[in-house]
Amino acid sequence: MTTSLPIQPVDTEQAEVAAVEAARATKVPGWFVILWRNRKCRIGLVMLAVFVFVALLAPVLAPYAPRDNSFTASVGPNGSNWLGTTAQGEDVLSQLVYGARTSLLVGLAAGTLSTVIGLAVGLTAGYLRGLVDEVLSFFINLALVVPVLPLMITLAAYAPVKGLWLIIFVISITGWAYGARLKRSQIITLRTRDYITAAKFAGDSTARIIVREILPNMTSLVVVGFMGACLGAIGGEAGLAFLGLGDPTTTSWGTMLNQANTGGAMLTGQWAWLIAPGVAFAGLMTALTLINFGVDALSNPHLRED
Amino acid sequence: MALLEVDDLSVTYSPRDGTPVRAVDGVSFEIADGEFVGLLGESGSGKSTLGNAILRLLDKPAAVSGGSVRFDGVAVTSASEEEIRPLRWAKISTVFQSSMNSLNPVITIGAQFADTFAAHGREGDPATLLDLVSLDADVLRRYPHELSGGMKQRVALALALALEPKFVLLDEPTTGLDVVVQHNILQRLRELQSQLGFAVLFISHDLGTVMEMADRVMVMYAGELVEDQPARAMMSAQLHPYTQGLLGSYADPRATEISVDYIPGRPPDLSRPQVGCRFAARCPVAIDDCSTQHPQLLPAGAGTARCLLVERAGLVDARRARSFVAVRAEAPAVDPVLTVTDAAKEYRGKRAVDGVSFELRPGQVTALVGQSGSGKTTIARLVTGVERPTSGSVTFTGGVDVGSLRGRKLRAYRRHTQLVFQDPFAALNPTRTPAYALSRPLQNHLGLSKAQARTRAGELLETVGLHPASQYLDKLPHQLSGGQRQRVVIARALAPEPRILVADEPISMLDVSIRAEILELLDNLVRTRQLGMLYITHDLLSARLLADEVLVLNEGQVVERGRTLQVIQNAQATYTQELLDAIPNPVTRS
Amino acid sequence: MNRPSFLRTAIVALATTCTLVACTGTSGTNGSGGSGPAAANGMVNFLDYGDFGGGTAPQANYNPYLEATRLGAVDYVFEKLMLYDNFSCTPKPWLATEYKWTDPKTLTFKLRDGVKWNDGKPFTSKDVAFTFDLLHKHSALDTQGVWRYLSAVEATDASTVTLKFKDPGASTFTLITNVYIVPEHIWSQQADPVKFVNAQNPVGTGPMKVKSFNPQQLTIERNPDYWQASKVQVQEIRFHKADAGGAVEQLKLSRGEYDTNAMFVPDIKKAFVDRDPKINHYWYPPGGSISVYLNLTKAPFSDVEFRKALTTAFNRDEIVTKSQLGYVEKASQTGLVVPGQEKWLPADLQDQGRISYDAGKADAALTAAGYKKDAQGKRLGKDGKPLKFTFKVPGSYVDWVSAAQIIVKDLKSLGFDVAMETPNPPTYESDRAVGRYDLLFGVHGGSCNMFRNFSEPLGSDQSAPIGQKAASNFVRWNDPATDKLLDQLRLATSDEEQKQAVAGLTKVMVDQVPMIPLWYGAKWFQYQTDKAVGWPDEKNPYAAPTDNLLVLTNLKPAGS
Amino acid sequence: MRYFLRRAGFFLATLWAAITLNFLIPRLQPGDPAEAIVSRLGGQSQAIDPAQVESIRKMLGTPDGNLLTQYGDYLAAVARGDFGISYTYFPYSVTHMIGQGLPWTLILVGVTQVVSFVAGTLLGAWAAYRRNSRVDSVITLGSTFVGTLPFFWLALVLIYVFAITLNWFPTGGGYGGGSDPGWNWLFFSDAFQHSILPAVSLLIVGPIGWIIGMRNNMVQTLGEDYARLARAKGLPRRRVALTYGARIAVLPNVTGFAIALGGILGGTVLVESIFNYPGLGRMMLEAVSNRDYPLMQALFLFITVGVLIANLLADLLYGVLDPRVRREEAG
Repeated sequence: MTTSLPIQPVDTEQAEVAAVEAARATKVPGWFVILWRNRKCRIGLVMLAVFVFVALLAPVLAPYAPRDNSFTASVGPNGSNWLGTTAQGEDVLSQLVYGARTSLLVGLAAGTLSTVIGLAVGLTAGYLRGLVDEVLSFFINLALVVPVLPLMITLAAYAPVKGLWLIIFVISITGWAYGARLKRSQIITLRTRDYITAAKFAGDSTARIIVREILPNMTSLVVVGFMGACLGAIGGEAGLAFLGLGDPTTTSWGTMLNQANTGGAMLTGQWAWLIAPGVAFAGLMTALTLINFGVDALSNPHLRED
Repeated sequence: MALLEVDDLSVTYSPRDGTPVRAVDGVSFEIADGEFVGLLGESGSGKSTLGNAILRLLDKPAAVSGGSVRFDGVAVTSASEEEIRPLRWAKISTVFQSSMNSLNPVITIGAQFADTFAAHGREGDPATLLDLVSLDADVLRRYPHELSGGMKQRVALALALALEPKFVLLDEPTTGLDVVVQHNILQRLRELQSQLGFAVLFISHDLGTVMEMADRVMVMYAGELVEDQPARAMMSAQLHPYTQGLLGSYADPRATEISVDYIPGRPPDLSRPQVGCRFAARCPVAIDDCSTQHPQLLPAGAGTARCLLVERAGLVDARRARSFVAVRAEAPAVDPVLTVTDAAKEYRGKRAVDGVSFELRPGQVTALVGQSGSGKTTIARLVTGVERPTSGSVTFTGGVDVGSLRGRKLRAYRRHTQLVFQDPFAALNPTRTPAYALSRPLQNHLGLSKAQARTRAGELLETVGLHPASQYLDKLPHQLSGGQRQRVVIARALAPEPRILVADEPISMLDVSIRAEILELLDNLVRTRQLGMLYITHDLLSARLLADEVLVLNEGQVVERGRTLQVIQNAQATYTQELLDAIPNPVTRS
Repeated sequence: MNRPSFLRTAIVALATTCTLVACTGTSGTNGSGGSGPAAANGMVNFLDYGDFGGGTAPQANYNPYLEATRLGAVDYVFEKLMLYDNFSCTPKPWLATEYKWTDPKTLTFKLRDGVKWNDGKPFTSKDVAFTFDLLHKHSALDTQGVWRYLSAVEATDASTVTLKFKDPGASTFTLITNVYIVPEHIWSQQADPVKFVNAQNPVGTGPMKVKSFNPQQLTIERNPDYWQASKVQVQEIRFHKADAGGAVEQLKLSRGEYDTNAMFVPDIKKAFVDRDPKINHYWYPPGGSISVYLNLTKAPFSDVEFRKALTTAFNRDEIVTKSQLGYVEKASQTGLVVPGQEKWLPADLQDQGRISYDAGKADAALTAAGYKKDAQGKRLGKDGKPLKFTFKVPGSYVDWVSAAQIIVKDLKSLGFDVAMETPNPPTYESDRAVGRYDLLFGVHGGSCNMFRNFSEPLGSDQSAPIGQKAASNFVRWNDPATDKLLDQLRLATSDEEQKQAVAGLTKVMVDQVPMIPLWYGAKWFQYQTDKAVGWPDEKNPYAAPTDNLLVLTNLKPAGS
Repeated sequence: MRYFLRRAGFFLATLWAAITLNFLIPRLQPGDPAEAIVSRLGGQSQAIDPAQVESIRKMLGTPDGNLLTQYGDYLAAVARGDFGISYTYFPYSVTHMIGQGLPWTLILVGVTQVVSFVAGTLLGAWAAYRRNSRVDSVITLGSTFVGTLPFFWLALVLIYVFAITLNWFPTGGGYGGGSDPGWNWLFFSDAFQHSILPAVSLLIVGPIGWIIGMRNNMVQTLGEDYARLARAKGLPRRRVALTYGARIAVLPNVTGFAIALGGILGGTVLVESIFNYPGLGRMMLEAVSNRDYPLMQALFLFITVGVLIANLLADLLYGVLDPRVRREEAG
């Protein structure tokens, strides 16, 4: 039933070795060292660091509170509001700065959550096989064919509460399947490795085998999956917020765009209000994509630059 | 002018974030029309890189860094791709190492012939070509995945001959195939070569095969040619100590007393600058100068050799420097530790194993010999309790029915039955150190503390010859050579102090020069620790070296069994005969 | 093919298309040409109106009773017995020239002579009687719920219709007159009038006929045989599909592509009026009151002193200017919409019942009522525990959220521990209906039917126990005196009686504060005066902007 | 055979799951569609008229019986192809409404996605063919950057620049009010002109995934032994790239296309709502926000079934394109 996905389990062991080795020398996580060595990836990491920095220090960096609406509404960039103000009289720049928090939080939380779900489902299905696998695979495939955005819209629109965590939840439960599938196929190739057999003969328990023998050989896949999930989550949040399904009380780039769109930014010619969230968003996505390049190359030796 | 002239060719791998490695270093040789030349070398010796350089198929990051290749008067290394193209296949063709993957999976065999002809504006009859390699014409309509490995390799061979080339480069053409199939294909190749008269460069790590096939043999070590002699001459007198060591690893299993050589150590790291003889570190007869002076490839014997000693003394004798002598005294009659009685195993109605009976006795080795699919591995699974026999029984000492063990009891049983795997690269978790790998069975089965386990792991490493253990405990598997890894695997198997060792092809993935070394280790361990060992192999020679008793398996059934020497000297079953014939035997070839 | 050249090609191709087919973007339907061709017959040639309803993919539907899905043309095709000016709440004779209560339970309408259906057939009292019977038979069509009160409708003679009520019916007059009258000779043919879309040339008495329809544009044209055709000086009205406001619609408005529209525009002055202050205008008359609903079944909200104290706690001016962009007026505590309904106000009321923000006063009143602050400044309940409650607001109502933020801020400054929750609208509505809240917003009043205005939010029959769905009395105001006043209002037969009852109800609102009105929802209305003049505005509020026929019959070509 | 039974089984099971989910969603929701309709009609600032709510509730009708009977009725109705009457477009049936939106989405999405796929695959193949050249870096880096732009934002910027500032194109809609939908040239040219901006915004982002996917696949296939052997055979470089590289590398993209279809159809919700395009995506959003359950359910089902069928077709196509029909699960 899984004939159709273009997923080839890539043997990532080679990469893991390099990662483990790199880690031993520097006491930082090995995958990080590997990523850092890749030029594209390094640029991405630096960009990401900037976003993280901005997000963490938002209260310090932002000139005003994001919801402080004490300014003249709907004015273009000027001395006190560098990017102008919203129709509600809020400072666009401050919203932009605080928006980084939301995007990163969503990316991190939804990325983690969907990675965890994907890992749990994928590992269970792949390691146990049999009926469990059949059932879980069915759900994986189901989740893959169900059109995600309509589902997200439905869930987000009909959930009893609005809020960032709802969005995170919705994104996670609609976005785990691809990762689960990749992980499942990877564990299927890994579980028949001789060293797994050896671990069984060494008397290790199944849980220990999964955690200590298999997982370390999947870190790059997990990292790739996590980055992919982050990208999807950040994009999903922006999309939902843009459609007005987000939480209007949280400041995110998506809600900014939504409010810029409905608040007449085009009408009043406030290009900065319209452009800035998009550019910030694209910047964060570029950072993550560049990092993903490195991670991809890490797990797929064919893609290494030479 | 020779057909192929390789002059001082060097190939360097320059990865973007790594030190450059000179994989081929100043290699020069010629091949004449119709000549069948063997190129022998261990993995990493640069032989395949050399082949790719000749074919001009080097991909980044590898590139020719010096010297030239001329083929039929065309400077292969410097010509443009368009100048080379008419040469390709029409004059120089090839068969790659992995037949599994060298055919386009999405077009038919016929189409692959057709586009070959089309690319050169030629016409030909693929059916005749297939006939040459004993394949039916209906193969043309089929896709590669519908063919067996042997058939694919035959197709690849037929394809290589499609345009009647003057030269065929064969890069390990039969690796991964069953011995008997391998044997047949090579026979056919040899016949075709003498019939059609093309020249061959035959690249292989298997000295026996090369010796048997080639007119002339070149030996490569660490990127350099170290010896180049006519096969016959080489057989009787190997010049380089390395060649001598390699040849020493062959023996006639039928001999009453046999011994095989091995060359301890591993090839040098080519990413570092090389001084002196590259083989010096492993050479049993090296002198002081060897580590400082780099020898040249100079005429010697019937060809050339690269050795200071040969240079100075004309001949060296490095043979029997390190060898494993199999002396099989009549095994004492002791009680078996495991008894397999009339065991059978069915998968989906197909009998993988049928009516097999044998015993494993302490201090003795029982060998299961057969090709893939013969049921050897299934028997191993029965013995280790992974599978339960469909009928018959597997009984461990004390009347334990292995097939019925589950859960904790199975775990307890596994303490006594440990595995040595075929591929040392897959048998160790790439992210775990030997210290970890060894401490697991120690902690789980013997209940040692973490610190005790570590001490013990060190002792075990010493036992398997990894000395000093402290150097190896915290290395990662990829930092170890194949032989070292296999020693770690063996150490891990010994850790819980098992009664039974099941070794599934433990040497088949290792370089020829060190196989005997591992066999010797296993032999020692079995005898001194009184282990009952099940040795699974396709190779009668190694069975002859190690085993007290041998069972020859074919399609799940034992076709012949008995004392090893008796079975081999006195093979009754045709299948055993075939296996014996398939052993390349340069020593006994006359 | 590389990207830049591809893009270039595409752009060139697109530009070419633009010259071949007139670009819709530039071919604005307005331009300056409004008065030119119109002059021929002394009429406005056509007017561009905004949306015509029916969702994003409208389907032809001129069944006037399918309020959810019918298209905007019905208001121009079908007429009613009387038309209300919904600003000042005065009825104007329309299909009926006069009405009379022969007794409190009997109402007769005298119908206008010479009215014809637009297919040429005469309009008679039978059509009116048929219409009411139709609503009786098909309650799904009775959107006013008139048959809750009616007992029979008869055509007494060709031009007289008599309606009989179960109870004295004066309070239902606005409902009765609000029924669209349909032709018997068409509608009696329909097997299922509920599913009748009336798509082909809908027959009505109105000033306009449907000319053409596609999902993007609905065009109606002047009915030359209209009974007051001389007052209709617009030849054609073109409605344009617009989807839920949106920036693009605002842009079109600001570009002058609409002669009139009704949508929310942020910063209307900058975006619209300033583009051409001579012709671009807007008027946002007030609608229903938006109030803070307090859950009266819970302490401390059940305490009238507490509620009264809160009336000065909210900075209504800040809400009006900040969250409502200054488009609205702050609301009167009476529940009436002032100044439109000022005639109903009791005379002695200060500033028409508008209450000013005075945090100090609120603080003092709370303390006096027994809600003291502790040392940390936390407001305590009568039980001495800190008061803690939530304020719910639908997350997607951006302006409400912003108003709620101001309210929460004001409450916090008084020492309350208030948290804002933002559920989605359906959850919000459901929570409100079953009483699962502390504080939230509610809307009430604003219609010309005083009985509805007060009975819906305050009548005990509109309430329900907590946990069950209340019809409209979401605060669960349960007061016999109020019910008595409502009954009085419902059964009143004279204006004076009605006024008395309303005065009593406003007193309940002011003295007992069942809810705290904050501001009046605005009715959006933008218009241009380059083609037509005579739109209602602040200076001449002859009708609410939504009173389409009153507006249409007042329009004249510009410059005339 | 077994393979097809499995596929069919999966198809039916997924269909059942989607239908059941559809059945449950409205029944798990708070609130009353009739109230939703009334509050939408009046806007948030108008008091709800209980009489109006009552009449609309009567108009829409309420399902009979307990949940199980309702479920049975629902399944039967779906089997008959009867999706009921839309709340938003009463009394028009859901089927009628889908018929209205389908051609728009089909043409806009169909054309742009096929073009994206073809263009993306070609560009990716080109990049792989010229690996590590400037062409390669321009294509890969360019598509990386463009791929990160939020697609709806891009659409907004396009509107801002080309429709509002330059006034070259209409700001939205499927066609102008002046032309009548039908088989006439005026309408087609009008519809074409309206489709340009939505199409462009889809086309800018659309090919990115295919470019990257194709490039990476083809870099891989070109490194395989069969491609090297083809080079050794003296096949022209282009032919190697086509038959031995692209031909095999495109296979995962084909199935990827089917998988991606779900996401693409989802994406049309965004583009159609930004451009007010009269397709299914916008209808979906409208149905969701109006609590138009019959329409929403049918659309959701329709999209899911569409994706399922596309998957099935892709599987069949894969069978044609790739002779290595996998007999057992490949993982």
